[in-house]
Order: sequence, then structure tokens, then C-alpha cells
Amino acid sequence: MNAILFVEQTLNGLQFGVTLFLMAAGLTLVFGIMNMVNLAHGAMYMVGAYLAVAATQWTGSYLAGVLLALVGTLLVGVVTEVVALRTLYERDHLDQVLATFGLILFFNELVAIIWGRAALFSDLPQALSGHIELVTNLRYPVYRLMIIIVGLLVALLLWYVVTRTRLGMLIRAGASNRTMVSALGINIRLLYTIVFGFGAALAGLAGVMAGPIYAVQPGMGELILIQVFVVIVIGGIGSIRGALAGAIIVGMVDTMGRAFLKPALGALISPTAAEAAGPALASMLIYLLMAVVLALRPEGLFPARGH
Amino acid sequence: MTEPLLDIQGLVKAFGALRATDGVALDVLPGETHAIIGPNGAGKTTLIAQLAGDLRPDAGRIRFAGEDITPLGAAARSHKGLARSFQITSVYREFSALDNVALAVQAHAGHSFRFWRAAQSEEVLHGPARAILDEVGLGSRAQVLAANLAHGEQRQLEIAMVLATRPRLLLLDEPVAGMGADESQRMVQFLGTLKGRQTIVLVEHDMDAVFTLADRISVLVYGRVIATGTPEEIRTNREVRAAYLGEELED
Amino acid sequence: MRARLVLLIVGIAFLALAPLVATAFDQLFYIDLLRRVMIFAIAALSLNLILGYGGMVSFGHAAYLGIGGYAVAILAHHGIHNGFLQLGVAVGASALVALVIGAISIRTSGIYFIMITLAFTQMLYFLGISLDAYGGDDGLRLAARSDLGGLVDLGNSTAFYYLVFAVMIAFLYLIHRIVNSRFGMVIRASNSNEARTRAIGFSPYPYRLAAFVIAGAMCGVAGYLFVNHTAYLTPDFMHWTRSGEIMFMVILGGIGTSVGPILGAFVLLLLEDLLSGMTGFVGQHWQLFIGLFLVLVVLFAKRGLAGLLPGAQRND
Amino acid sequence: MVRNPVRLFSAALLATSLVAAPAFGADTVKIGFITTLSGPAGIIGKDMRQSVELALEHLGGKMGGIPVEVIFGDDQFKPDVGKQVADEMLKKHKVDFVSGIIWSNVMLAVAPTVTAAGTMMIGTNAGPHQLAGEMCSERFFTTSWQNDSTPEAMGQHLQDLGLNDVYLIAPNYAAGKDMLTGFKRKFKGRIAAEVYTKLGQQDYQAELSQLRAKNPKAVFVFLPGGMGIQFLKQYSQAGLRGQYPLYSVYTVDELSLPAVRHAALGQFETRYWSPDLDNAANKKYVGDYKKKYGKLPSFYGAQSYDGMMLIDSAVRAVKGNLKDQKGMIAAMRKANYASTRGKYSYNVNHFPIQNYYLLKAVAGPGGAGDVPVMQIQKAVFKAHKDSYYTKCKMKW
Repeated sequence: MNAILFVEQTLNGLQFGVTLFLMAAGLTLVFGIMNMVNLAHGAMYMVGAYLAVAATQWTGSYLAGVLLALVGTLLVGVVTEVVALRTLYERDHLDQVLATFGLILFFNELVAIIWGRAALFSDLPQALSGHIELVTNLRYPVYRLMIIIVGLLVALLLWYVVTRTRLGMLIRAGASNRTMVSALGINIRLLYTIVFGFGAALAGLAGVMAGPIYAVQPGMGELILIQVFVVIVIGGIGSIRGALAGAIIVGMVDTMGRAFLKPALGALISPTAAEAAGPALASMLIYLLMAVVLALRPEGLFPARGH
Repeated sequence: MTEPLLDIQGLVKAFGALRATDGVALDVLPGETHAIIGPNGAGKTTLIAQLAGDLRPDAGRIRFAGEDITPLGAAARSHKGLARSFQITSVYREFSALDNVALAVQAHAGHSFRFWRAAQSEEVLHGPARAILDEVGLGSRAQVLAANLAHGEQRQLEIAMVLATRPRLLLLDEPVAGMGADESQRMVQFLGTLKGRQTIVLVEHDMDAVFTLADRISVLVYGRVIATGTPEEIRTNREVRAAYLGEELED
Repeated sequence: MRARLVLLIVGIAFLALAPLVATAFDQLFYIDLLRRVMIFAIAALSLNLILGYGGMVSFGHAAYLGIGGYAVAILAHHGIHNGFLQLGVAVGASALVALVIGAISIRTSGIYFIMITLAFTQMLYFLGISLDAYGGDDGLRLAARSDLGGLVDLGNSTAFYYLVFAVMIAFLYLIHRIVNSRFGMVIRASNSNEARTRAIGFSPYPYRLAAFVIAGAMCGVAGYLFVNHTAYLTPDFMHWTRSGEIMFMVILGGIGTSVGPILGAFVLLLLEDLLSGMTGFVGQHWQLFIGLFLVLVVLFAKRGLAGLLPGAQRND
Repeated sequence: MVRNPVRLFSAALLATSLVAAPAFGADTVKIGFITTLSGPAGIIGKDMRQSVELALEHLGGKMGGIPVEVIFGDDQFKPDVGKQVADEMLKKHKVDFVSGIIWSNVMLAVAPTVTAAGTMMIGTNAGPHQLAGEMCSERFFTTSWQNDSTPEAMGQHLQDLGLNDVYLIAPNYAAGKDMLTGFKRKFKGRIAAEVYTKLGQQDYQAELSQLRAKNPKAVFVFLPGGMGIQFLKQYSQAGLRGQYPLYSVYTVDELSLPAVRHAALGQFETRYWSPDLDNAANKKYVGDYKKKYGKLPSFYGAQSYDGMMLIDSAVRAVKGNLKDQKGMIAAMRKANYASTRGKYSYNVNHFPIQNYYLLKAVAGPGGAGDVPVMQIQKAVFKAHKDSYYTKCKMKW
């Protein structure tokens, strides 16, 4: 196997992984702290992508567009939490699944009403559209490198917030012992709203960055949502560390599976059989991984303690 | 000396650096009511959980009726004759009192892979269940949903469920917790009627109840048994007074 | 309680007479529409056994709809049209797959259970897509409907309707018996208070697994009927949104209530049909209204639609 | 707003009072048009619907002097829903024709249902090989194409260019495999690799890395809808646009071009139709569409417009006697109407015998920043017959 190709695929896996992480971080916290299954998390991703396109067009500046989109997604998240989701925290998972699925349909149609069903045009700023030669023969798109860097920076920032700040202390306490936090006299509703809003903004950031490379269209959130669920379940719900580990693992496994599974299978079984089985198996790989992880560790790799 | 019904040796359970149970040794003789007392955080809950089979100990051994039951789970221990009540009332809230007890009877009436006949029409389940409800004084409340019973009645119901499994040993985790004075007294009275007929391990904060009911008392402090003896011996034990009763008196 | 019984009888009578009325008014479409709704009601009923009574939130129940469908379509593809044999294979295969999925999944709980059942169904979905021999994503056309040896002619719209109707009523009764039997009491008790259930001496696992297998097999029957209804099979039968739909029917109707799933299936599918057939803004954006409807039901009808029926305050 | 409650009532009245319809000269021509109107794919359905409405406008709302009513149905991209909507069209609305259908799997569920009920089905997009071959029916016509013909044209084109080492990419599902099979039927050169991606996949960077490592001479892809938009953007961002010429089918069209823009420039597609096809019918259709809806139509729309015109030709031929199905079939077989693709004829299996062109995405009239447009380069096939008609047992 070609070493350069392998490095390049590793970068690809990493890039996919950090995108998943941005989505997973908010979702796992909302799960862990509010004990809330939020299927509508993908909708925030979509809202982020749409707002970035709209705001970039409106301001004419990519950076301003991105910032406005992040603020906008945060606001949409907060409003959604206050209007609809807040009352669901005490309900069981079933009600949450039903209501947030309703929200998916609602947001998808709302976006279709405002911007139409056609995919929107969303492009890279000039400065980010080139490639750089990392080492000889390894040219990599600047924009994808930027995604990796932004993703890792956000991970670092989250690590700092969660382990080094008072908010982080409350978040960790909330994930492991909900009653204790409320016993401390913390305004728990406000904490929830803050966590939800930032979770939405992180999903929005993922959407903003995905816009220029993926299709910005209604329903784009659901395509990635299921994979994000796989990530947080593998990582262990409520754990940021688990979300990061899960995201990188899923990103790598999926990418490597698509790239190398067929040739690898071809060496084991006949090439024609590999031709048929390879792509099918590559599609199933992350679900297979999840089933294996849960069969061995029913609470994921890094369970948040105290549930 | 008779063979102990329950025999615990060197039981250890640690959560991280905290050794909640730190080499507990204890024996319970057939027919006796053995109380376990100790200040908050002494490790009583962890000990009960290990006895009931909800927690696996890190080290040590639990023998019941001469048999090592350490690796068994809660359900299997129930079939060996070990029955527990919970500190926080644990009944099936959406079932009637009678169905609650009938379920306990059913658990010890062979397998339950019977899909057709309505369990509520099975006299083999409901007959014994009704008798036990009468025994604990809930006979007139049999058809009431457990959720609609008063707190004291729910605790009585739980005792009824425990009895319905025809246990050889009762593990009672704070049976009078949260009860009013009247209810509490009635419960103590009822437990008194079981004395001698049943072997009981009683974990309790209410010292009146403990000294009324117990034949022997073990005192748990920081995960260790610091003393075991008759109520009189414990009352006069200086170490116990210092470590435990002293604090209690200050409260 | 009496009001609910009256409603149930009225509902059954309505469904029993519907084909006669539809035929009299030459509106045969309604026979097909109601038949499809009832097939989904059967799937929802089976899910309710584990979800409503057993507390097992399976987000992959469409798997058995697919397996039941594939059993019929694959056998038919190879020229085997015997409906009884097909039914046997559909039920057997569904039960077997449920046994495997359940054996692994039931070890987990809560959200993990939701996700692992979803993961297994996703695997089956992608497997279906890559089954080239059986049409892959394009699916398979049923060359002929299941041949039930002159007992019921599935080609006859009305006869097929009554078969589905009979199966639905039978399953309603069957589940009623199961949940009130010793087995059902254990399932419900384990859902209500697992620690207590272990403490009185039950190991919930084998009972839960058995319930999971029964529900899978029953949904396999729904798949058998569904593929005969559409005369066409695609892996889409197993798509995760389909699992979601079945789940929503159960929740919408009211979980753990006997007729709730049927109610949920009727309301959701008929509402979809009604809204999507409208003209103008509503028709073009009907999913917006379905979405709002789901949110509002959760927020304001806490026990599902069955909770709005008279006599629902009783805590059954 | 409920769908025709009055009609339901009047239908009931009709049925009960036994008022029979006149033997000929029906009072309306009813067409049930089924397509995907909800979800992401609703964009295709919308284009089809608008084209149908435009066709009705051009026909003055009448076919052969009889008022036309079109009832639209949403299949939600699901075969079983499609079948239910078809049943609704047939049994509730009692339509005279069913038309539309985007997806092959929906078509395979719907078409036999419609034809078995004795009603005529005019497909306006999906052309699965089964319907062109062993499942062909005299009541089924299509105004589009057989699925394989378009990739066959591209295979032929690359064969003509004498290329070797072509890299093939398609999603891992039936249509994806059919497309590559169709391509290889005409392309006999060396194939660098044949890659199947996940259906609905968003990110192609891993595949693009593999592609570059193989260093092919050209790339052929079939990635419809959102997959195509994503692939083209990423292909261009990876800097492969100038490096490896990209050929595709059903990947770039007037619906996706506004979202892809410059990332599609230089892209080659094959197709039987293009907005710049030079004939009077097409000029009128494209011009009026643009005037009415403010953008260019796609081939989905053109086919749907043709579908209405084909039905009109049949209704006129039998002078409004919709009971004369034989007469209508005979009329349709002549394809005697002004199609947007120009003159064509029907094969024995009721699939068109038509030209296929090589198209290229070039800068739009507004220059580099504008939405690109497809431009015909040359005809690859003239009067091309599909590869399955010999399996169709129909004789006429």
C-alpha cells in the first residue's frame, strides 16, 4: 500500500471525524445533562449552513457570514429550547423522540418555504480554495485542512471549558448527578438553555463548514445525524472525551473502510466476491462497529459516571 | 453452636479510592433478628446491595445456608431464599396491591413462559397473595393501585411482597424510614410478630425500632464492623458510644 | 370504561362495514387505503408489545417488516407461491433475526438500546440495497401474490381487506391475552421496576428476549401482508424513517394501551393522506403541519391520543 | 381545501342514481400525475409539475376540445406510497391516464398496477429495463428514455475518443450498477477502477484520494441529486477539475447547476434533450417556462411537458372518445406531436427511438459568475434504440 495515500486517507478520516465531533459534542451534552434525546440536532446543522449562505450573500464577507450564522444558530437553538424542548426534559425518551422528529419535519419544510427546495450555491472564499503540498506528492485542499484545525481547536476549547471553568464544573456535575446540581442552588434552567444553545451553535458551526463542500438543501441534517448518534453511543453518552474518541474512530473506520476494504477483501477472497461485498460492507461498517462496541461495553467506551 | 444461615467473610467493595465496604465479616444465625446500624456513609447501603446481589464485591465471600452465593445475581439469590426490601419504597405503582404480591408468588411458582391464561384468574397465585396481604393488614386494600396507597401502606405492601417469596432470610433496608409515629409503631409491631419465625437482617436508623426488634446488633463504621453483640452489649460498648452513639446524641 | 368499549365496538363495526359501503359508492380506493393503514396498525401493535408493555424502545422495528416482505418476495422470485409456506418462512425468519438482534441488544438499556436496534436495522437496510440478485435498491416485483389455496384470494381487494382486518383483530386479542398472562405480568413488571423484579426472583432477560422475538414474528406477519398489498418490495421497507413511523404510531396512539397503536396508525396515515392531497400551500408543505402536529401531541396530549378518549383517566 | 369533497359527493350521487356516462365524448380528461413533491427530491417534482401546468396552458386547458383536469399526487420517494397514490388515482379519482414518476423503483410498483387496471400509463422519467423488456405493456408509454441509453451514449463517446484508463464511480445500488453496465456496453477501453460509493454519501474525499493515486485518463460518474452536487464541488476543490476530464450522466442538470456553478464548468454529460435544442416546440417551451418561472427547465420538465402533449395527440386522434383505448394506443405509437426533442418515433416496447447528444457545461450569459448552462456539442447517437426492446414480446 502506498504510504502517501495512506497518510492522505488518514487526514480524510480525521477531517470527517472532527466534523462529526462538532455535531456530537452538543448532542452528547444535551443527552448527558438534560437526559434528552434530540433528533432535531441535525436541523441546527442545516440551519447553520443556510444562515451562512444567506449571511455571506447579505454581507458580502465570508467571515462576517460565518459569525452571523453562528450567532443565528445559537439564537435558533435557544428559542427552540425555550419554546418547545424545555418542557420535554422530564418526559421519557419516547416523547422526546416524537417531538424532536416533529421538529425535523418542521425545520425542513420551513427552510424549503424560505429558500426553496433546490440546493443552494455555497462556495469557498478565494483564500481557502487552493491546495498546499504538505510533503512531496501530498497535496491537500486548504479548506479541508482548515476544518481539521478548527475542529481540533474547538475540541481543545471544549476541554478547557469543561475541565477548567465553573461552567464546565457544572456541566460535568450535571452529566453525572443531576439532583446534586439543582441542590447547589444553581439556576438549572439557565444552565440547560446555555448548554443547548452552545450545542446548537457547535452543530451550526459544523453546518457552516460543511456548506461549501456538501449540498446545502433541506434534510441535509438527517444524513449526518444517524452517524453522529453512532459516534456518541460508541463514545459513551454525556462524555466529551467519548464524543471525540467516538468521532475520530467513526471517521477513520468509515474512511478507511471505503478506501481499503475492497482491496483488502480482494486479497482474502476472490476479487469478484470482494467487488460485490466490499461496498456493501463499507456502508455497514460503522453500524457493525457500534454493535460490537455495545455488545462488549453496553455503556460505550467512556461512560459518564453516576447514571 | 448452630451453623449460621448467612456467613460473610472479608467483604470488600471500593469505588475509586473510597472503600465503602472494607473487609466486613458478619454472621446471622437461623431465627435471629440481626440489626446493622451505623452513621451515614458507614457503608450500609453498599453492604445490603452486595448481600442482595445487586453489586459484585471486589473481594470476600458470602455463604448462605452453607452455600457460596457470591457469584449469584439478585434473581438467583431470591430463589435461594434471600428476600429484600428497598430503602426507597419499591413496588409496582401501576398494579393493584394484590397483583404486586401475586407477582412475588408467581416468581417462585415455576417459569413464567405461560402466554394465554390471565394471571389474574389464577387462584394458585392470588390465593396465597390474598392471605399474605391479610397477614400484613392490607387485606381490605387488595384492589387499590399501589400508587394510590398511603406511604406506610406501600411499605407494608413491600414487606408482603418479600414474604410472598417464602424467604429463609429477610433483608430489610430501613423498613420504617419516612413513616409517621403511628405507622412506624404498627410496622415495628408487625415485624415483632415475625420474630422467631423468620431470620431477619435489619438495617435501620430508628434506634427505637432496632433496640425493640434486634437479637444482635452489628455496628458498621467506615466500612468495617467495629462491634457485634446483644443490644445490651452494644449500648454499653465504649467504642460504639464514641464512634457512633456519641455523634447520634449530639444531633 | 364503558365509553371506551362502545368506541371500540363502533370502530370495529366501522372497519367491518367499510368495504361494503365503499363498494356501494364505487369508491374502492378506500378499501386499499384502509387495508394499508391496518397493516401498519398490525406492525404498530407488535411494537407496542415490547415498547409499550415491555419498555423496550426498539428503533428498528421496520427490520421485520422488511424480512417478512423479503421472505415472500424471494420465495416468489424462485417460483414458490404457496402462501402458507411463505408465511412460515416470514414468521420464522423474523423470529430468528429478532432472536439474534434481541440477544445482543437487550443487554443494553435506555438510549443505548434505541441506538443498537437502529444500528442492526441499518445493517439490514444496506444489506438489502446490495442484494443484486433480488433487485438491490430497485427492489423486487411480486410476480404473484401469495397463494392461500383458495382460502382467501389476495388478488381480491375486499377478501384481502377482510384477511388483514381479521389478523389485526386477532393480534389485538392475542396481545391482550399475552400482556395479562403470567408472561405479560413479568414483562410489564420488569418495565415498571426492574430492581424490584430481580429482587423478587425474576431474571427479566429471557422474558424480554421472548417478547422481542414474539413482536418480531408478529411484525413479520405485517411484512408478509404489506408486500402482498404493494405487490412490490424494496429495502425501503427497512429504512430507519419507517421504523420511526411505526414508533410514532404507537406513541401517538398512546403507549401501553391496547388500541392505541391502531388509533395512532389511523390518525397518522390518514392525516398524511389528507394533507398531502390538499391543494395550495398546505399540500405543498404538508410535512410542516405533520411536524407541528407531532410536537403538539407530545406537549399537550401526554398519554397519546388514547389518553384523550373518554375513561382514559383510569390508570391502566 | 380538502381535495374535491364535492366530487366525492357527486360521484356517490352518480353511482347511486345510475346515471351512466355518455358512450363517447367524455366531459373531462382526467390525468393523475404522480411525482415526488415533498422532501429534498421535491425539487424535481416541482419542475415536472410546473411543466405540466405550462403544457395545459399551451393547450388552453383542453385536449381535443375536452377540458382537462390534472390531479397531482406525492409519492414521497417511496414505492409503496406511490402505489397507494396510484390506487387513489384509479379508484377514487377514476382518472383516464396516469403519468409522471421519477424513480425506477416507484415506477416498477406503479406501472403494472395502472396497466393491470386497464388504464394507460405515460411515464415521464423513470425507464427501468424491466419495462422496456419482459414487462412491456401496450398501455405503457414513456416520453423519456430507457435508463441505460444515456450512459451508453457516454460510453460510445469515450470509445470514439479512444480513451483508456477510465475511472468509474457510482452509488452502490441497482441504478448505479445499471449505469456502469450501460457505459461498459459501448466503451471497450481499459477501465482503471470501478468504485461503488454509499447511497446518499456526502463526502467523496476518500474516493478522490484513491482516484488521484490511480492517475486515470478520464473519470466517468453517475451521482444523481445531492450526491452529484457534493461530488462536483469536492472534485473541483481537490484540484482535479483541470487534471482529469470528468464525464457524467444524470449528475449535472438545470436543477443542480445553480448550486454547483463554476465547479461544473467544463463538465460533459450525455442526454437526449437540452434547453438549447433547436426546434420550435422546444423554443416555445423553454422560453415560456423561463418567462413564467424565471429559470431554465430541466429534462424532467421537458419530458413531463411532452407527456401531456402525447396524451393530447391521442385524445385528439380518437376525437375525445376516451373509451377507444385501441385508437389512442395506435395514435401514441405514431408520436404525432411537437415534441421538445424534435421528431422521434416509438420502438416496439413504447420507448422512444431518439438522438442522444453530448452536452457541455459552459459559462452562462452573465459570464463567469453566472449559473452555467448546458450546451449541445454534437449528437453521439442518432435514432438510438434501447438495449432491451428485443425482450419485449409486443408486436405491432
